[in-house]
Amino acid sequence: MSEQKNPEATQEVPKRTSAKKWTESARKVRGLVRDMYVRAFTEGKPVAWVMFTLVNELFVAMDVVPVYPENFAGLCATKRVGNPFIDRAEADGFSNVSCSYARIGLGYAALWKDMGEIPSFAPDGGMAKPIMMVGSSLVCDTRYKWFQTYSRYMDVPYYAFDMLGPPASTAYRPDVREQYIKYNLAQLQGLVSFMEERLGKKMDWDKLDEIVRRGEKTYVLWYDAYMLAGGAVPCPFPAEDSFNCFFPAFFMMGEVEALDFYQGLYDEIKYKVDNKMGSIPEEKYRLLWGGGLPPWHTMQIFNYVEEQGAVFVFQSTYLPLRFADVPDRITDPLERMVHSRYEAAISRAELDRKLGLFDLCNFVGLGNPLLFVDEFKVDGVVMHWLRSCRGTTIGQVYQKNLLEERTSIPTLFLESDMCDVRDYFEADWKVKLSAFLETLEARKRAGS
Amino acid sequence: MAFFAGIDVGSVTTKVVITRDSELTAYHVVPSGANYKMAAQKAMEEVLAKAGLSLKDIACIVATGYGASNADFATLKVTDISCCAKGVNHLFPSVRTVIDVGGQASKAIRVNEEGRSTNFVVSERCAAGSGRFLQIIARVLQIELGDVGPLSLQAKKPVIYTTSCAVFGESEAISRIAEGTPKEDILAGVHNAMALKIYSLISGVGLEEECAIAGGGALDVGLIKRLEEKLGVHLLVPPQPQIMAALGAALMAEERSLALAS
Amino acid sequence: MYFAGVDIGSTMTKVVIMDEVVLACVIGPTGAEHRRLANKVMEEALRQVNLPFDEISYVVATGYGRISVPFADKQITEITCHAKGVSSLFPTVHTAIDIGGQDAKGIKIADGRVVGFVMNDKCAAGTGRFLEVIADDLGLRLEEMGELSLNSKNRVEISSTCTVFAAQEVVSRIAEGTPIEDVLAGLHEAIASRVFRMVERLKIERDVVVTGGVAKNIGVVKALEEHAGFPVLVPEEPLLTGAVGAALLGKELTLKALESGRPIERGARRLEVATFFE
Amino acid sequence: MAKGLDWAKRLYENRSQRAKELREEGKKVIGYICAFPPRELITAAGLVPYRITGTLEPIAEADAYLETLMCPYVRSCLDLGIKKQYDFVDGMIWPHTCDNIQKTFDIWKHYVPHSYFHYLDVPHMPDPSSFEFFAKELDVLKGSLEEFGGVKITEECLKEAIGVHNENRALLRQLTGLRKQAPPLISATEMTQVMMAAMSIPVYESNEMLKNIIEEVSTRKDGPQNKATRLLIYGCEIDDIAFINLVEECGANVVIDDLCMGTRDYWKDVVMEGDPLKNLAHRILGEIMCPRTFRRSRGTRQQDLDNRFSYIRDFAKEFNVNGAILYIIRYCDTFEFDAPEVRDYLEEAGIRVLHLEDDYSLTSIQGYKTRIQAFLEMIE
Ligand SMILES: Nc1ncnc2c1ncn2[C@@H]1O[C@H](COP(=O)(O)OP(=O)(O)O)[C@@H](O)[C@H]1O
Ligand SMILES: Nc1ncnc2c1ncn2[C@@H]1O[C@H](COP(=O)(O)OP(=O)(O)O)[C@@H](O)[C@H]1O
Ligand code: SF4
Ligand code: SF4
Ligand code: SF4
Repeated sequence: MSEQKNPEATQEVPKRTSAKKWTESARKVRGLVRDMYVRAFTEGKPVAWVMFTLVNELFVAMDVVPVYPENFAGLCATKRVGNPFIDRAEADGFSNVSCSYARIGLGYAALWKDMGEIPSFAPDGGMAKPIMMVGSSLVCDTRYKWFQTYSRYMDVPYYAFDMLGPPASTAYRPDVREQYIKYNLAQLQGLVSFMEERLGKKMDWDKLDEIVRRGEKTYVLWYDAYMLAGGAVPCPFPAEDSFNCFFPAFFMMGEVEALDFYQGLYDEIKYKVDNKMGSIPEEKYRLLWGGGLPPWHTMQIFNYVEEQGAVFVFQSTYLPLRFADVPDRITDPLERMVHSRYEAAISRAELDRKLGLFDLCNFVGLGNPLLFVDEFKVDGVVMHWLRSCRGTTIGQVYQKNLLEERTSIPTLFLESDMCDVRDYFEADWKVKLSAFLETLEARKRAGS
Repeated sequence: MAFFAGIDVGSVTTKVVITRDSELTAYHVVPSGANYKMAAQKAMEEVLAKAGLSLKDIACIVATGYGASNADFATLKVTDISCCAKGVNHLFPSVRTVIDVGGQASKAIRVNEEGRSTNFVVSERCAAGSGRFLQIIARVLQIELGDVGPLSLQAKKPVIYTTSCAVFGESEAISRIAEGTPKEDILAGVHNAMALKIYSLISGVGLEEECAIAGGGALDVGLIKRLEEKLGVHLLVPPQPQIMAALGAALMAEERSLALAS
Repeated sequence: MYFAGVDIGSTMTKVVIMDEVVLACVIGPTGAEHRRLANKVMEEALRQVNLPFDEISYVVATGYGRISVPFADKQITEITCHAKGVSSLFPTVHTAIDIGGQDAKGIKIADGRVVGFVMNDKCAAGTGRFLEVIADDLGLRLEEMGELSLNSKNRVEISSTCTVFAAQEVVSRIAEGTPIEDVLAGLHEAIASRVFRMVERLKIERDVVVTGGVAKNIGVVKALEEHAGFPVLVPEEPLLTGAVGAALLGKELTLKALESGRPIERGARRLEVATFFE
Repeated sequence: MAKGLDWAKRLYENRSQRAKELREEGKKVIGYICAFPPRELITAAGLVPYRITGTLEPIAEADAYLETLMCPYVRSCLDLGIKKQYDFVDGMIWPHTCDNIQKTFDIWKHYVPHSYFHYLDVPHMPDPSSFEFFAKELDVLKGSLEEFGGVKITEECLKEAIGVHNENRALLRQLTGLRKQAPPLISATEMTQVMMAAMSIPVYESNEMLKNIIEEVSTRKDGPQNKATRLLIYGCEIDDIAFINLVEECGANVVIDDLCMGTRDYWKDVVMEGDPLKNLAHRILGEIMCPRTFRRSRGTRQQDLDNRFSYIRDFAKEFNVNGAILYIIRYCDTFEFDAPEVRDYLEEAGIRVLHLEDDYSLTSIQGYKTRIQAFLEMIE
């Protein structure tokens, strides 16, 4: 069935779409987000629209304010103001199954052009006009195609680059490593040249070096904080909070504030773990958010689950990268960036191999949930099928099949979209979640 | 000895079951109609009359189904997924997969030896794969629901629908009749279309050897045959498939009371 | 010379006979068993103008059931016919929205010609069938739904998209005591927003004309206007535009052929029962 | 043995027949998906390349392994794989063309047993570093094929294979040329059958068949059908005659295509001089005009669009078309993002466009009749 959009889903914002925030750190994120958009208007620095690709450090080093349309789309969804943008993009012929981040991003530019000014309902003042756009092929096809189409609405030079991930099955081989690192490095160099040309200034390599090394520290703290929280009983840091707290890692990497943020987060989690402080009073079921972006339009659904004694102790969508130490002999900061990202991919691939998944080429890290259900004492896995995101949806059934082959943990699929509220049906979600918790209850009793 | 009740307020029919010692005492089915509250009330009253009991003889009532919240006399609400698993397990302890074809949705449920659902999938929000489609077609063909199955079994050349929408499927059936297509071929076409939808649904939970079918759709032998063909397994059918969720609900009520008592 | 247009829709069969002006128009049901009896509607129209069938120079069939009409000379899709019909009535039209029983369409028109179109015929939500099903369940007449809904003060939201489930939702809403006008207003808005969003792909330009049976429903028309932000035009008899367009196209073809001295391409037409399947 | 178009038609109706025979004779068959894997290497290793496709029949088995919210074409391919329809294939080469193909590879590998699998990474960018990377990937593929085939692929035999495949492409272009006149000497339905047949037999046989067909078709006095309207079809995969046939039945001649199993696959040759792997890399990454490969442009929007789409406009001019149909498979992201641009670009050039987003199924295709007819009426 293809034509089942709910036509009359309202644009009215329900009383609350966001979830309650349990951690102090998560509460700070909203301010950081707002800052990103406001700075782009007020600081007078050049602005770039960027696809998240693990290269934020370059923008920090070049003194550019990066704005991430992906994040903006999520923000619009949280405020339930995304659909006018979506409608506008669809009116131009973009498919209703194209990434809703892209539809919001394109619709924003289109409405801006139509009206001659930024639509007043754009949250946080909207995205400031960029002088360049940067996209990449990392994660999914949308991420290099989408920006290519922006020229319909605005005349901004666009650069796309490859950041290829090695096949998990051969990633550990030295020749494969060399081939990938060489290519990814060349691609990053291409990006730097483009930025230099656009900005009319040279990269300050020493400054970049400092930023990259700060970033490395930040990645470690991010990883440690998340992993510490995942294993803790009771859960001190539920998934709805970690869906917030990836923001600095994705969109502010290299900045001092990001480092401080994760230090703060780590300390807070450590304190809560040490004092056995859980986010809900009685933790009956521990859930894993096993795949798919969250429903930005209705994050309070997490609270619905919590009211019934269940908590999402971890989400494996925005998984922190495990950065192995980059050897000191590598002094070129670009090279350091490429190396650390390659190592992170390898460490996920190694984990897959450890779980006996030798053959995987493209699902690097597919084994993660298998590991998490074990290490984080998870009772059930919930995954989210997104109508408009192939990137994080393909593979969920495969993952479920693997879970079934190797564990007895049940899986629930929920369906909607990360932004398009027309694809979300609250009553369905509630019934499915309740039935799932009943299932878990049954298994508990059967087991005991 | 106390009695227990389960009430399943479905989108098409409301079913009540009274049990005692995990044995069926009485059951009753009424159409849900437009007013679920009234239907729930009526079903309850009538089943009590049938059993010669009054409400205060019932120790605990569990409500389930699409309109469960309308049974305000119930002690507890449980989803129809868990209840259906429970009910089927009671009759067929060895069954591990349950297909439920109701009025509004089709479901596939995995059941463990305890009668608990361990996994499930529910069909999309489109009437094309639900029992409602059958009802609609039966109405336009002017045949009783009960005759749908037997008639469909006689089909020689099932039609292939050019639309998957239940509403347009209805119009298409009308034109087919006008063209002189035999009713059985139209029905078999509908059954084929539904079986395909349900089949892909089951793929989502995986099919285990022992498989049962419940819900009103299980009253339809035509659908069962097409499904069996597609799935390549034999389907177990309870004598009253429609009341499985209500039965499960009653059993849950018992269980619940026992747990409280101990 | 006389020309006829036959529009066999999913719900209604419409026949128009004209020479310089429209001489006769008959609207009969397509639905249920009447489906194949399009010839009866034709005969009725002939009776009105008192002409034998052979006097008709050219017959164009259009609509959902155009495919096997044994008494037509040519089949032309309802999109082209609607555009023709609409622009003959409203020369200023640029966008036509047609909501019939089985589909909803948007047509972009320039100088009386189709320059683009969109169409939905996969799902009954957002078509006239949606309203028919609901009217049937509520025991209302289609004619009264529009007016009734205008009294609504507090439009409800229909949460089901599917026609079948929406119908059920509506029935239980009413059983709960929600005023019927509020429910109807919600339904009309549901159709309007669905259709409007689809037609927007064409970049809606004024003037906008709404046709098809659903254009008779003032509630849907008002809801469409709300979306558009300006008034739309509705023909006096919105059901007939397709048939009028068909007749006009037949006339054009004939005149062109006569002018150039070419023979008129004709079907071997017989005034008998039409079939629906090829 | 059937000849010419009949030969193609029979193969189209029973695509795997020849591959199965060859396998009986002890040959090994390598399945590949999409236009990106270099068939030249497969041929050079003494193996038989066979293009994997789907079917317009309803998908059932694959739903237990793949989400229903993704490209129905790949889902259908996997469905056939799970149903053991590709049992005669010994090995598989899957390229990284789109997310759907890339990710399905692992699932295929897990659930469909073949004795050989190779994943070919393909960069998305057209930079010198990308070509270098890709040539290296091709080298890795060469090594793995050598191992599987138990042969050494010398430069000489690779060049020979390239030559034969170039000839294959040249023949296809020659045949396509016969569609230029009015009426076209070969119908699009026939052409689709030829394409599908050509991709299911060894290239030597394919060449023989094509020569045969060209001979047959050139002697035709008139095309099989003469329609007023000449159309171009642009899109992703069309591997069945159903859609093309419907368009032709509605009263148009489809005279040229830009499809993955059409001209996109054979319009450009591999250069013969120099390093064959580099040349292969250059053809695949540089010359196959697929939206999945990024095309850099530092110029104006117009230059960018020309760079990406002018070849389609040129086809339209050269083959004298009156309109174009964009046939886009739903959930195919790369094509979905380009579609509005292609539409506007062609409209701008005076070519009317019908944009269809399809579910890749027989039922959905049949539903387009009114749309196609209305489109033809619109451009007449
Ligand atoms: N006698 C019958 N023969 C065949 N099918 C029937 C019969 N009675 C009901 N059904 C089917 O059962 C469906 C209702 O199933 P039910 O389980 O009662 O649904 P719900 O729980 O949603 O009310 C109807 O839509 C119809 O298709
Ligand atoms: N008098 C009326 N008032 C309101 N709606 C009407 C009226 N008559 C018909 N309709 C609506 O119009 C639809 C039929 O429109 P029509 O254009 O004739 O469709 P088709 O061309 O498919 O037969 C019906 O489904 C119904 O919803
Ligand atoms: S991963 Fe999903 S949400 Fe992100 S850009 Fe790709 S398609 Fe869009
Ligand atoms: S296609 Fe038909 S049955 Fe399905 S949602 Fe639409 S109206 Fe309902
Ligand atoms: S149709 Fe598109 S998404 Fe599907 S396999 Fe082809 S390129 Fe990939």
